[in-house]
Amino acid sequence: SGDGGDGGSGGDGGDGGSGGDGGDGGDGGDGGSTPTVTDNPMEALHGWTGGDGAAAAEQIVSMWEERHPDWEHQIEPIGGDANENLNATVARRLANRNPPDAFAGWPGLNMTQYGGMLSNLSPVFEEHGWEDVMHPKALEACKMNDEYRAVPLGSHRLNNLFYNVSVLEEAGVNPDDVTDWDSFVEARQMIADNTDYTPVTTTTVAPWAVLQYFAQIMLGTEGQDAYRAWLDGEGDEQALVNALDKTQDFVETGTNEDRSTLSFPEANDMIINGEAGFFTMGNWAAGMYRNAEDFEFEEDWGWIPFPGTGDMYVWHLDSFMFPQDGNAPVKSEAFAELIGDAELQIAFNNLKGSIPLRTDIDGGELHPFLNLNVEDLNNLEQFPPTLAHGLACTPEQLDACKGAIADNFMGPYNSQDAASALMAVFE
Amino acid sequence: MANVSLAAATKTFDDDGDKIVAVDELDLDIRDGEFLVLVGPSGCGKSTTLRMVAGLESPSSGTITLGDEVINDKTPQERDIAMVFQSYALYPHMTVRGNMAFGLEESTDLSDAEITDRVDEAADILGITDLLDRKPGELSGGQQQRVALGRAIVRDPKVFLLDEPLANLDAKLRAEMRTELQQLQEDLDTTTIYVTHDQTEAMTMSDRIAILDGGELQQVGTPMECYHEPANVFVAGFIGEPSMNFFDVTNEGDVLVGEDFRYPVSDAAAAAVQGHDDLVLGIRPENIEIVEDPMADDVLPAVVDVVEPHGNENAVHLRFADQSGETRFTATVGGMRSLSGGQDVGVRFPEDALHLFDGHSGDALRNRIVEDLDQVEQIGTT
Amino acid sequence: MANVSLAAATKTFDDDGDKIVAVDELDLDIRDGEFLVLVGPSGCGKSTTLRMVAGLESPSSGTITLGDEVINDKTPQERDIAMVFQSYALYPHMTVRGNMAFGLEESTDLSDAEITDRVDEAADILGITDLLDRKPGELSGGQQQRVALGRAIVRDPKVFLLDEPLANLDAKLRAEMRTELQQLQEDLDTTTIYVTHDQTEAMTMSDRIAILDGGELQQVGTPMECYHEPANVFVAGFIGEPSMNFFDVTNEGDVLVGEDFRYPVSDAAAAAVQGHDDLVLGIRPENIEIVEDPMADDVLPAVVDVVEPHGNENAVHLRFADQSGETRFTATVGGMRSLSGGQDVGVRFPEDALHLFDGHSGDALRNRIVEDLDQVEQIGTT
Amino acid sequence: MASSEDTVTGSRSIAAGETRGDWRDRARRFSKSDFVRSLPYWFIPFSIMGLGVYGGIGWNTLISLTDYEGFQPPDFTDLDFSMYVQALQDPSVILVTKNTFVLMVAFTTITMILGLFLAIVLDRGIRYREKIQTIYLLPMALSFVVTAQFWLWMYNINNGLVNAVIGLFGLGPYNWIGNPDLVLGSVVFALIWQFSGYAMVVFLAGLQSLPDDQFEAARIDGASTFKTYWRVIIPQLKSSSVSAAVILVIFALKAFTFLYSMFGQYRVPRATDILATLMVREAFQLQNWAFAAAIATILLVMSLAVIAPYLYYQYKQGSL
Amino acid sequence: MSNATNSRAESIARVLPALDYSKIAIYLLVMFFATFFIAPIWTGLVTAFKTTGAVTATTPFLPPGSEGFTLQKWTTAIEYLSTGMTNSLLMSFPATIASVTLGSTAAYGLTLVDWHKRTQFAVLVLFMFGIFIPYQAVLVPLSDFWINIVGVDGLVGPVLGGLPFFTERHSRLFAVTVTHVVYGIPICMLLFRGYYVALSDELIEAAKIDGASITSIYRRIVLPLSKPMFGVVFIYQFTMIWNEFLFSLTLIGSSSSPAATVTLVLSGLGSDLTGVDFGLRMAGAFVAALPTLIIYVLFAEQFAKGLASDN
Ligand SMILES: Nc1ncnc2c1ncn2[C@@H]1O[C@H](COP(=O)(O)OP(=O)(O)OP(=O)(O)O)[C@@H](O)[C@H]1O
Ligand SMILES: Nc1ncnc2c1ncn2[C@@H]1O[C@H](COP(=O)(O)OP(=O)(O)OP(=O)(O)O)[C@@H](O)[C@H]1O
Ligand SMILES: OC[C@H]1O[C@@H](O)[C@H](O)[C@@H](O)[C@@H]1O
Ligand SMILES: [Mg+2]
Ligand SMILES: [Mg+2]
Repeated sequence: SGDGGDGGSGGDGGDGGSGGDGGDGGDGGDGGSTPTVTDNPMEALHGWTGGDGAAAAEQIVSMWEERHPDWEHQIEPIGGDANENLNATVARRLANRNPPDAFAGWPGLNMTQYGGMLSNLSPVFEEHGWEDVMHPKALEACKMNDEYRAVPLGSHRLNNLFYNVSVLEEAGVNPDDVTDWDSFVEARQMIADNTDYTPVTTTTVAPWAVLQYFAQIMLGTEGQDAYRAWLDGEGDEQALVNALDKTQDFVETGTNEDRSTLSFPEANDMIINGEAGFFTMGNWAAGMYRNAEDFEFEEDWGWIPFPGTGDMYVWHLDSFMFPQDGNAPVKSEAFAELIGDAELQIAFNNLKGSIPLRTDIDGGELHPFLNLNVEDLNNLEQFPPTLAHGLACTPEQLDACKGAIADNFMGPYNSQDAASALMAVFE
Repeated sequence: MANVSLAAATKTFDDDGDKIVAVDELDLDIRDGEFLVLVGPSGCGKSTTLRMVAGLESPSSGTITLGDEVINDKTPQERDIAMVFQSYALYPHMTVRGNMAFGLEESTDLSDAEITDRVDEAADILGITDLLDRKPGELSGGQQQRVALGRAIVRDPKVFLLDEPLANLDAKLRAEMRTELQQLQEDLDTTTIYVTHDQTEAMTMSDRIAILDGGELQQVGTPMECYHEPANVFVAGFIGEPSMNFFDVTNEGDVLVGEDFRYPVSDAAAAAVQGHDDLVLGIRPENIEIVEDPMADDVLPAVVDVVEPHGNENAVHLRFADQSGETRFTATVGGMRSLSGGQDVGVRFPEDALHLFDGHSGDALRNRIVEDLDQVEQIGTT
Repeated sequence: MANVSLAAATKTFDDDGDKIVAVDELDLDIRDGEFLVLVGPSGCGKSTTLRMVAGLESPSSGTITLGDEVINDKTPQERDIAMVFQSYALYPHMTVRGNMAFGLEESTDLSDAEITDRVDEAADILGITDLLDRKPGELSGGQQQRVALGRAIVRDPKVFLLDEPLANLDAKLRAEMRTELQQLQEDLDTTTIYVTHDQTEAMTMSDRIAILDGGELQQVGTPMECYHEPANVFVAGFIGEPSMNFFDVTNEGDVLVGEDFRYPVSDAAAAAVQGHDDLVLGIRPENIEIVEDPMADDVLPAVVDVVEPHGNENAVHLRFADQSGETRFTATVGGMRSLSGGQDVGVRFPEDALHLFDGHSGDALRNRIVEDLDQVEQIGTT
Repeated sequence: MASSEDTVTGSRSIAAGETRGDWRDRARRFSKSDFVRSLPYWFIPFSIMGLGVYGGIGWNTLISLTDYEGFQPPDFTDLDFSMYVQALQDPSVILVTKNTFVLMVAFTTITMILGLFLAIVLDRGIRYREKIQTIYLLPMALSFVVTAQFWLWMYNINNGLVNAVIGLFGLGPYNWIGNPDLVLGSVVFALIWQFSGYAMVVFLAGLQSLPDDQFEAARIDGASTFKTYWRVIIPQLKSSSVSAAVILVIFALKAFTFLYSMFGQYRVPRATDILATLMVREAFQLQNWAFAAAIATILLVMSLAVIAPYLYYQYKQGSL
Repeated sequence: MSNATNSRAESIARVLPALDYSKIAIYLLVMFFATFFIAPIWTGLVTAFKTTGAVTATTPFLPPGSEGFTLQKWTTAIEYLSTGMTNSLLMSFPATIASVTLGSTAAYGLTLVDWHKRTQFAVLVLFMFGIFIPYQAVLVPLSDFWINIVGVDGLVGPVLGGLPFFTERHSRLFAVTVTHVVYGIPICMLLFRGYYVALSDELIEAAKIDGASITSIYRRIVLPLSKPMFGVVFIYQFTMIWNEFLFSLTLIGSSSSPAATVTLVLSGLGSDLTGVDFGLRMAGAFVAALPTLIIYVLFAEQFAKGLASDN
């Protein structure tokens, strides 16, 4: 379970070490015979629809069509927040031994579930020298059993607090003052007192969102060590209880009442429409701002790190994986190459709100907000992995966490029970 | 006093805009304790009449009186009547006891013990004590019939209304129940209106018969009156089985001319029909005399078509010999008398037995001569 | 040759484990061209018998022969029979013509033109030519009945089977169709088995009657035989309306002792019943003589209970006077004869008219004396 | 309908004298028999259905005995009931079973009572009864996917009609969907809305099939309108009630689609989680195939527990 | 029959106390419930014509004013759902026809043709259970069956792919279609059975005696007579298939598949697009429900009768 430790990765990040990997490329099941081009279309599934990255996904399609005009494809979204439907669909297809050629997913611990079914991508990495041009944290996360099994596409930061500039102005809140939980509570109160707006817009339609709120708040109030200790099975239950109490307050006080029926893009709309002050979400939410009309960074919306997590980059990673027995192996390799391509990563991430994982990209090509994140990625010390998005735990554990939340913490809110259930997941 | 009177009682239904006159200005007095049978063909308005008395239909005009009280506006509950339906309408989910007790429970304040007593008593009268714990579904038709009666008598109402209560029974059982019912009514002496389309029931059970046709009253009278002195062709044809034979004839003074025969009449008869050109001649099958010799005096030659043996008597279907007409008629002869299809015979219509009706209105102009109808009538009023 | 024979035909049904013997070892020969009526109370196995002949049920044992051929294993299609059902079972979606043509289309190779001809011909016989283009729903009951017959005769089958074909008609129409059917069968001369539970139909229509009870054959004979010489109590009671009166008596040699009377018998009668202690004495209502004087010679004193006037005759319900017993019996008298409830009368049972049955088996020991049954029988075989 | 064992060409006793040489004849006769001739009519649909239903159930049961999960094919060599044990010990399964039961019972009884009530109302000589019936029945024409959308909107806390209406009485607004105490009730209410028209039609048919004279006899017997229905009419609607109840239970078992559509995901709020949603989630979201199969079996048993008595009742009534 | 029920209703009305108050109360009740049943649908309908702004700004059940009015939700919904609609039609019609036909023949073989009564009964019971199984009980094997055992993609994919509109992915739609047939047969059988049991035995026996074979009895007697029942069962089954979701979800899976049925697509409508767009959701709901709504409005009376006769 302690696989996520970042200490070792620093050294690992040295780009020279990749050469050794090439040797065992032959051990993958797919290495045995040289695949030939089939007539089958290349099928790639992802979860980006509507405000949540549909425009970005469109980039992938158009670049594929541009590069491989004769190769049919089915690059298709499976809609639903936080990859919930996508993951289910992929899993079902894998179980039915009818896998797509590629699918978007989170690497890291999440990837372990696909053990033995994913293509070895090390040769591709080697061929394109990706080990030299990709962020070491990404490289590390994409490895399973010493081979690359996923191509990193972009990273979302999780610990964000977005705000609507005019709402905060009207309430007299200075975002720069919101640095920790207490100041956040105060700011929320000011919005409530001084305006008719909703201080914070939230979504609680699904447990993953609540889990994510909890993770942010825990990190912000109890710190990274407590968080990691918990994930390592050595957590302090009281720390969890404290964070959960605050989470309840966060969800219930001064938020939109229809949260239990809203998806996150719907909740985020309230920021865009100027109906709410704050919104916390992975920075895919920023992709929505980017795609909204007349909604500009710093003029209309702004960003601060989630209170108390100013020195962290809560780590998330989108990647593509390639099942071994897909129908179009040659085409899917071409698709892997496309995903790793710098041009694509720029175009895609700009629209998606995530940052590219190529280190060889000129900052001028990226949206200022993204550059801000790139900087943080490169400069901050703490990279706690995201829980609700699969990097910090196995899928079973993730499901158990969601279950713990769903059972104890989606009304009525029982911090104590939720804490023990969450503790139990990693014990 | 539980006499029932209908005065100019009329009921019209509205059937998708069409007005149906089900009962037309009906005047009828049913005496206290009387057993009156309402009879007539299907759709003639019998049930509607009964249902007006019951309060299940309200008359469109006219009044209905029970005792001295006009009851037009009373609900069925307030009328103190009981009714037996053709289908019995027993409550299938209740036991026989439950069925019989239901009315007492709903319409009286009797205690449970009193209700039990009255049900037991009524069951005893009808001989259905053994059945009290069964459900209607476990009873035979005749038993159900008895229970339906029981349900009515247990309430000791002022008037019994029965709508074809025997129609669902088979012939033997029907004959049995006929007598039983009649006896019962005699014992209870409750005013009863009984609806049937079966003339046999009407004849055999009633104190008086009221014959309806097309919503209009044709005749009210004792069975013998209706049989021997029918008011019109309709009554004459309806009452009696096999039916009276009818022949269209023209009145030529002293002779009546039919399609296939000429019938010379006496002065008395001629006088009765004077001024009516088109007549209907009626004669009942049992009054036609058949002689073996077609050439005998006074007879009309005829041919036997079919003989229907009934055991005690034979129905002989005949037609006139050597005639183009298709006039067929029926005579009944004793069960031991031997006749066979195709046989030539002579038939005689005794004038005393003739009925003569106006050809247009159908009204009786002259009925058969019965020596002493009063005495005969005695039979009816047992 | 279209005679039909059943030899020891038995049909058992399995009803939830219970074995129901619907027809029990039935032996019956129906002669070519004969009109045989199967009669009996409900559930006695009439329909089952008919359906075995039709091939709609297969006999559990025994054989069924048509002509010289055992047809047990033939499907209905292969049997060359036609059947008329109680409900008529006309195909509601086809015209009358379609209904009549269907059987020809399915079971013969006739050309369309030939079929049309045969349908027209049959329609002509039945007088339903006008109806050929109508659907069954547009026909009255009687018309439907005719179409059902038409559908049967158009196929010119070896045997007609009819299962209560008149049961759904009202009384008047039933009487009419009875004669018509009989006439038709005479004209076509096709072997016919006719099922009914109505003894009147059995008596009036048949060449011979077969009476069933509880699946067992009670008697086969002409109507007159069955009426006057019933094989047993069951037949005696079933045939004839009103039913024969029965009295349980004990045989004391020269006198029969009933609950309420003693009846001295002649030597001949005594001889016939010798050795049988318990007897049933039967006498038909029309054979009971009623005298006004209860003290007259040779009479049993009785009291009139109820008189049912039927017009042409009166049914008189009587019980013995001054007797504890509840024995009731019925006599019929002429319609003009005046008697009334409660009246004291004397009744006489002429010995000639007496039927005597064994009290245990019910078998007839002595039937009434008919001077010349052969002659009487002529009536039956018109 | 009396049931008879014997038939035209069904089982037939073979007379003693018959020799074995007859088999040809018998075979020929057999091939002509109604049984053989009727095979194409019923056996084809029967085998298609049988494969799907019983093959499916059998296979599912088999899977439930394995430990099949994830992406590797199941191992059929080691069969046991561990999944059932696990399910029955899992408190959340027990909770979900309870929810299923509550939903089923509350939905079925209330729908029936409402349906009966509406049927009685419409049976009382209402004009345009057919049209009104159409309106009442309309919701049943809609897919759960559609009605879930409608009710999501109806229950919307800010602009939903439900809160708007109770607002008129100074109540609410309530968070019908978000409040765990209300959500199950809200779902049941929506389902009642969708199917009480159906229950009404069934009861109305039952009422219509009762002869008039039952009403009239009760009237003559002096019973009030209420007593007439309560003591005479309603007790006679037993078979309508049974068939309505069964169909409603079936719909209740299918409420998965409604929940899935309303909440847009496999995981529905705890308070409305039922066996059907749990099963689909365990299978298709979590790949716990064997466990899901065991849940499915439990669900199947629950529905059989409803259906079997129904079939038996129908059989006893002679309507099978 | 129908006028019998009419006069029945009237006669009951006459029997019950003719108090005008109670009549008024009854009509009020009837109206109340009509409103109750219509309200969600009505609210949905007016909402579908509102602009996003008007949805929140106006009373939910009132139609939008001219300002808040838009047809845009409808055009979007239609565009979004049109492929799904086509797929659903392509699936529902053949599936309905097949299951109705097979249901009818099965009912015929089990009720109107006499063979071994006990076996017939056993077969009937097996059919009956088929009506009542929760689909969950066969869901796990279902996809395995179609995808791995039948290999439906490889099997029909190439055939379908060659046709216009169809893609290879439509082989899944084919699988869903057949699945609906399989699980639709029992209820269709039951509906027909009720009807056939009520058909008089004598009619069939008359045809037998007339010399008709099993096949011609079906073709010439039973089939024409059950025309009205075919209508009822067709409506019922079409509605069920059109509205069904779980099979599509299991076998087609993704609302963005070119083979997705309309219910599947509609269920994605919320999650695939941005914003609390109730107007769009409602428009989508209506578009998806259109065929069944039309059918119901046209045939509800007939259908109600069919349901009634089923019991
Ligand atoms: N509720 C009703 N609505 C319309 N017409 C009716 C109604 N009830 C009876 N009628 C009509 O009124 C006439 C008389 O009907 P009624 O039931 O009184 O006849 P009936 O003499 O009892 O006949 P049956 O012997 O067939 O019972 C018939 O033409 C009948 O169609
Ligand atoms: N299919 C069957 N299954 C079981 N029992 C049957 C069946 N058909 C007839 N029976 C039984 O066989 C007996 C004879 O029946 P059948 O129909 O032949 O009587 P029936 O004389 O025609 O009576 P009815 O006059 O009532 O028509 C009855 O007891 C009946 O219940
Ligand atoms: O659905 C919202 C987000 O969920 C995350 O789990 C995915 O990795 C993102 O790509 C997506 O934008
Ligand atoms: Mg009547
Ligand atoms: Mg019979």
